[in-house]
Amino acid sequence: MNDIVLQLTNIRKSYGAIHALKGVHFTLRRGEIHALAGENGAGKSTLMKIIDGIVQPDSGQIVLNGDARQFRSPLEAQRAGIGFVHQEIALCPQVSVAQNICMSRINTEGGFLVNYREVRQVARAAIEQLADIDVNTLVGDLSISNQQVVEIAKALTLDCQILILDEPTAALTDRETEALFAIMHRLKAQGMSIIFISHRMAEIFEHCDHVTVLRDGEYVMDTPVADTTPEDVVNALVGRQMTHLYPDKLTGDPTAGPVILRAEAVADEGRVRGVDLTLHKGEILGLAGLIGAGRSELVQTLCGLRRRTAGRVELNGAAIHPRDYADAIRSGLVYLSEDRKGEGVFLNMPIAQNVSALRLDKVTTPFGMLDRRAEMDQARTHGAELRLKAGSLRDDVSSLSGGNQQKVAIAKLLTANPAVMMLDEPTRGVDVGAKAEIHALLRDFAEQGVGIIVVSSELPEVIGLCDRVLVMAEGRISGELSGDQMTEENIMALASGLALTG
Amino acid sequence: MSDQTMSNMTNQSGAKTSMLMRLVRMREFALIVIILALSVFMSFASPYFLTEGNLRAILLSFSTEGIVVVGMTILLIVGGIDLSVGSVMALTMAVAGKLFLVGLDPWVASLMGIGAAAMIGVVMSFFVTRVGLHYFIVSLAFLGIARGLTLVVTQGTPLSLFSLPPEFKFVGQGSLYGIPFVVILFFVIVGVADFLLRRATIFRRVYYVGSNEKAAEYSGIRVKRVKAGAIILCSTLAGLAGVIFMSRFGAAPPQFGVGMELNVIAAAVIGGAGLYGGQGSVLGAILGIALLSLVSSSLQLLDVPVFWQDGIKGGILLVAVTIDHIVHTRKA
Amino acid sequence: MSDQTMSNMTNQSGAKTSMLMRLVRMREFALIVIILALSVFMSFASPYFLTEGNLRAILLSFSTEGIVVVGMTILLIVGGIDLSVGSVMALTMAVAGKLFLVGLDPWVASLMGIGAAAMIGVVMSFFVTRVGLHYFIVSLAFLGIARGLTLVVTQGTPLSLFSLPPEFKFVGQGSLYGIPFVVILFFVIVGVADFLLRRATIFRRVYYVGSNEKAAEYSGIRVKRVKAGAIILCSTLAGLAGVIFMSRFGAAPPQFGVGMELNVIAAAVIGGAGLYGGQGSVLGAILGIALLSLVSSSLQLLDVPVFWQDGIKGGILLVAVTIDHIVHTRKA
Amino acid sequence: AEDTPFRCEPGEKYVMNVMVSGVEYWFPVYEMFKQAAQQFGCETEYTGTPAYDITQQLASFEQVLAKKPAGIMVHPMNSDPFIEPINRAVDGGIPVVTFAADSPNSKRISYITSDNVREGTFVADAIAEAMGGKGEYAVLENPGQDNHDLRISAFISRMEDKYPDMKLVARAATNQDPTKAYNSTLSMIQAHPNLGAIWMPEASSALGAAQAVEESGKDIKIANADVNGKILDLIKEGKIFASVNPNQGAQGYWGFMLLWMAAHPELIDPMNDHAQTGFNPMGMPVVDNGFSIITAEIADNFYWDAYLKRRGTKGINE
Ligand SMILES: Nc1ncnc2c1ncn2[C@@H]1O[C@H](COP(=O)(O)OP(=O)(O)OP(=O)(O)O)[C@@H](O)[C@H]1O
Ligand SMILES: Nc1ncnc2c1ncn2[C@@H]1O[C@H](COP(=O)(O)OP(=O)(O)OP(=O)(O)O)[C@@H](O)[C@H]1O
Ligand SMILES: [Mg+2]
Ligand SMILES: [Mg+2]
Repeated sequence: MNDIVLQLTNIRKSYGAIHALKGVHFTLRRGEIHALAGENGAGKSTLMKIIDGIVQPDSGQIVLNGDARQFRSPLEAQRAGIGFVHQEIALCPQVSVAQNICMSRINTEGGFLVNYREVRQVARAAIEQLADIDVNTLVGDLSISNQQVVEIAKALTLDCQILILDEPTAALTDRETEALFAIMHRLKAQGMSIIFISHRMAEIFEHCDHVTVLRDGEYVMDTPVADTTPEDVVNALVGRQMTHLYPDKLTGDPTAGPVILRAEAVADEGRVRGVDLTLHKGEILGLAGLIGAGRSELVQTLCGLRRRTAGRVELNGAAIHPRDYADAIRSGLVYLSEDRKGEGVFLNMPIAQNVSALRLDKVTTPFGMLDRRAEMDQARTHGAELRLKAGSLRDDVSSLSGGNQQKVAIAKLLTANPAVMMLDEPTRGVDVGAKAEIHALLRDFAEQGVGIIVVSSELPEVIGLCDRVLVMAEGRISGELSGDQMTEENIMALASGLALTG
Repeated sequence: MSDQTMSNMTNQSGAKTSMLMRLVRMREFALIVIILALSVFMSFASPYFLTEGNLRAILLSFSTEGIVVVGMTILLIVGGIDLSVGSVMALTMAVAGKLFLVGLDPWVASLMGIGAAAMIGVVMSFFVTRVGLHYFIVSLAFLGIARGLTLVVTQGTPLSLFSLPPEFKFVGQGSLYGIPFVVILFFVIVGVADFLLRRATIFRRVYYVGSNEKAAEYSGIRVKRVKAGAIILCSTLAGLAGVIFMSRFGAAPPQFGVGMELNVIAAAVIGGAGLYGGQGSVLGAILGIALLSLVSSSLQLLDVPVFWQDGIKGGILLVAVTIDHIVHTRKA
Repeated sequence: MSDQTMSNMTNQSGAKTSMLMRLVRMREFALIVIILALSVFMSFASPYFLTEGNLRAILLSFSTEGIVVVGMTILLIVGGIDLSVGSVMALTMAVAGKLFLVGLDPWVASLMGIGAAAMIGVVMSFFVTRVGLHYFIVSLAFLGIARGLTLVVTQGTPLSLFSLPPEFKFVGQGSLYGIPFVVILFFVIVGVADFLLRRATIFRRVYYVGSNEKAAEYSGIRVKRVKAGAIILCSTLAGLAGVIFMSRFGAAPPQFGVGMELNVIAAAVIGGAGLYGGQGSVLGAILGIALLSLVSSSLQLLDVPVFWQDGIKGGILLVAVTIDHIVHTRKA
Repeated sequence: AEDTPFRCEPGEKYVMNVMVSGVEYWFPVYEMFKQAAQQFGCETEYTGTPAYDITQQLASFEQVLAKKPAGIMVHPMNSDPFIEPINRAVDGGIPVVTFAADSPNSKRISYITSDNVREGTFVADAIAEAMGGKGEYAVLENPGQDNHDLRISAFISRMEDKYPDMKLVARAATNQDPTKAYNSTLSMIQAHPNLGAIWMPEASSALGAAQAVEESGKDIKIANADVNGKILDLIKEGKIFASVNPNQGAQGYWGFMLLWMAAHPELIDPMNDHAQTGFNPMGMPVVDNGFSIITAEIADNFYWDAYLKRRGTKGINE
């Protein structure tokens, strides 16, 4: 079988007590897009890191183009023609987009002096296939979404035979996602083999040829996509019957309930330009839009994380002017950042301490001392609610898989019993099962009368979860949709600023 | 990164592990062993090491500086650093000394001296949290400014305060049950600080801010306040140390504490404080300064030729941190 | 974070902006303006400021130290720091001086001195990249070790080398066309270093590693090598500076360079180098050291009472960095 | 007497240059330097760097040169680094006199100091006699500063030569840091229970050492060089056995004289080769300004602030 590019057999890897991989097989053929599916913590990223030489397996065999290989560093992997788009963005914030994209290029084939003109050209060529980002800006100034775009463009500049994409679409909106798939198909046509990790069945079944499923570090199955169904894959990776992915919606008019949160002509230093919105008791309100629409900025402004320059905000009828986020939390507004690693979790602190960070007062004794037992219990409860996969709640968050880190960030919100929850990309990188859990949880909260606003770039989620969706474009609300008006077409139309057709 | 993975072990008591296991898993365990080992060696090497007098001498040699180490550690945990502690200490002595000489009650004078130190902290915190300059450069500027003010106040000559009343001198020179009062005071401060840092909610915020400022902000923690608090606390403790030195030496020398900052920071770092914030413990830092003093006094005790002392001290420091590091990356 | 936003503007040459605009957008612009302003003020305030003698004095006062600043800047960019430069400099002088006194050719002796400095760098880089200790603590240990070795070599008294041959003394004392050779050498080194740091591939890696070690590693950069390189380069340049000082002073004083590290680091930081790596430029750092020297010499020139000098110097430093900071956060 | 040659031209200025310019030792020197100058109708200026840093002192020296003064009296932190600048000054027609520390290989016209060797020797005798020529002693050093090293070595060699039963049992480099001195002394006392005396070549270490000794309750004779308010108090309290203090006033006054004379070589026409070989005929290689041993009885005369009040001048600020 000489069309097999890469063959991994019986790969094992454990971190102390945690067995990340328990004898996994993986086969990649020339010119295919091979999906890798699995719950959070199943071992997908670890497996990829092993291929790329970042992590060394405890045992197992790697065969590349017929001969056994063992990469000791990413450099070796790179030399062997392996490109890797990491799940956790790994870019140099103080360095320009262009120089980030050309990092390996400058490192390996760069001459004595760097040719910046060429660097910029290459970078521009790579990134304009995906989005329109100035290659001279510093990566540190980009939003997560755009950083993800840069991360992908970076891999496109390498001429590799194997391209690994670890949840590239998690942080993207449909527009970039489509662009990405177009590129993937082109590369595939050129004979490149692509490993594509995603928690979105739709993407897998539309674009992939093969799918390999892992569960808890164990190999479950590897079949041509044609021979299977989303349901089977989901059941395979969750290891049980998944009934329905989204909870039932509100029956009747979502705006029937009393208004919890009302915003009028809210604006910030320029990214949010006069937004009106009302959030009703019982409903889940969606915020859709393209990258840069200013959705994050809007909700951040509402809860005092960004300075509100104009407009008025009412919570349960009373006007509020949170001085800062701490203030907002006190009055019942909480926010989940879209930037998990940067703003969501304390990577080098224990899970339990991460969970308690938002409401330390809840684990504080009358004498201002911490009640560590309470802290642990709290973390245990919410961890369970979210099916958090972790060794010990005392481990640092850095030891968790991407999705599980996201769960920790969400657990943090659950500790505050808020009046309004604003979640920015709440299920970014979260697996199907957990996603369903989170959705169900949100629905429960909504029913208990907590106001829920969900910013999401994943349209199926918006449509499946929300009762009503506001679409943003250039910092303004470009339209509102509810009921069966909520279709991807309508949302995209409004997002790109067009009027609704028909 | 390995020290990251292991960090905050210190905050993880309540573990369902035996007392001993807990001790072993402590971030500070290796240091404790090193210090014990060195002590055992010394007690064989020199008949005088285990004498009450010598232990007293060693304790005295780091107790006062140790108070500054406490402040520095907390500041390092929050992600800051303060190079001005030596100068601030000298300034406190100068101010308190001067006020005493012009007739103020020594206690009041001392309070005002410490107040001056705190003020320096306030100004520094303004430049760090409001203007947005880095701790390093701000405190470096104040290393100069505070020293300058000290020179102005003292007019370049050590203020002689031999007329300090005995009850005030007691602070720096007296003993209770044979234990120098300074040492007692020091251990009280350390005990309280260590306990609070592990247990108190306000100090937990220090770790959050140090570990990830943005995440702290997105958890509703008033980051600027926490930082400012740490800066001011550090300066204030430096001031307190200054008052104690003043009471011990009965003088306020203008050049006092020059270059002290490195020793203090070193102690904290040896004790496990990172320079990127989020890690460190008072206990560790104190073990750090204890180790440093133990080494220098041992070299003195063994009459190591004076020209060799610096080098050997540096070498031992290096060996100690290496062992410490290896031990707890193994555990990770 | 704002200084991050603006950093590496310097690396964005070829931008489609006019020469002038580019100058204005440079990270170092504010600093240049501050220095010019101060100079203009001084030339009115003192008739001696613009004299050839005074400018010569100012240039001389930072040229040699400036060479160390170059190394420190590169090390700071990669995310490191080196507290041992002062001691390493003194050690180089002691070794070279001693070897000369025992009869070696001064040039050979100097090379061996610099070799010794480089060796220190190699050992330090081992502890940083292999053992995994932090630069701060490692270099702190070597601050002691190098100083100790210096004391041993010199036996605590300055080596007197006035018998150095004139052609060797020329390096530190001679002039070409009335310009001290040291100054010329300095500007050559700075020019080359600044150019390479902006353009050369190897030095790009320095920025990558400093900005995000993981990202650099994932892109196949040999992180450890880059770090080790920076450490060794810094020590070596300190050694070079030591040789120049030796030639200028015709002596090797054992306590030479004590406390110099702070001044050197301050210069780099004023010049825009961060303490977390990824930012900084040689040009900026040199402007930083120039500013520091300009200030202290101006205070001398204006006969500012000595007691006030430290304080005022600190104050000006603070004002300068504040202006600099505000200016380029505005631009961001 | 208008026709006396011993007058300055208007604007004729003499400069004193030091390192760590903020410390008390220099002030009485400058006071009499100034006094002499005023008697000649000359101007003076006190310059130097606040730092304990040779490069910075050289910078300030260079700047003094830039001002082209009539003469410079300098305390060179290290001897050889000053050879080139001093020579440049002298060749440029600016006479240089060194004080309290010398640069022997330079073209400085004269060197005025208290004899550091005699200081060390004198104290050695005093201590040895007080201890009956028998016992243990230690030294606290500041390696690298020439005049300090001299005081130490002189003290030790005197002991070795004249008092075979006086044993040097410990040395520590305290580098003028009171805390280091305090800590080292504490340890020394532990390691050497019979320690009888400690000698240090400067004042800062003395206050640390004295405090440590007092706390140890032992009878250890502390001797040091240079005094300040605190040291004087310690002497009066009997916590310091002896302090040698250079006669700063004479140092300043004669320093100026030497400098002024060197600036006016035309006043003398000796029978020698100066005209031919072009050295300064006024030059006096070394002048000893002597020193005093400060005891409790006379201590009161050495308080700077009192002295300054008595003088009614602005001290170094004029
Ligand atoms: N450095 C580490 N230390 C300890 N445990 C680790 C480490 N890295 C990963 N793990 C564990 O290995 C398991 C697999 O992690 P991995 O990141 O491969 O999961 P994943 O399939 O990528 O999940 P996700 O879909 O959330 O990205 C997880 O249980 C994780 O906790
Ligand atoms: N800190 C920042 N500085 C400068 N520009 C920023 C910053 N954060 C985001 N942007 C830019 O502003 C635009 C909006 O950011 P962001 O992507 O958060 O908007 P959004 O509508 O929330 O989209 P998403 O939530 O999908 O990321 C993006 O194009 C991003 O490049
Ligand atoms: Mg993953
Ligand atoms: Mg967003």
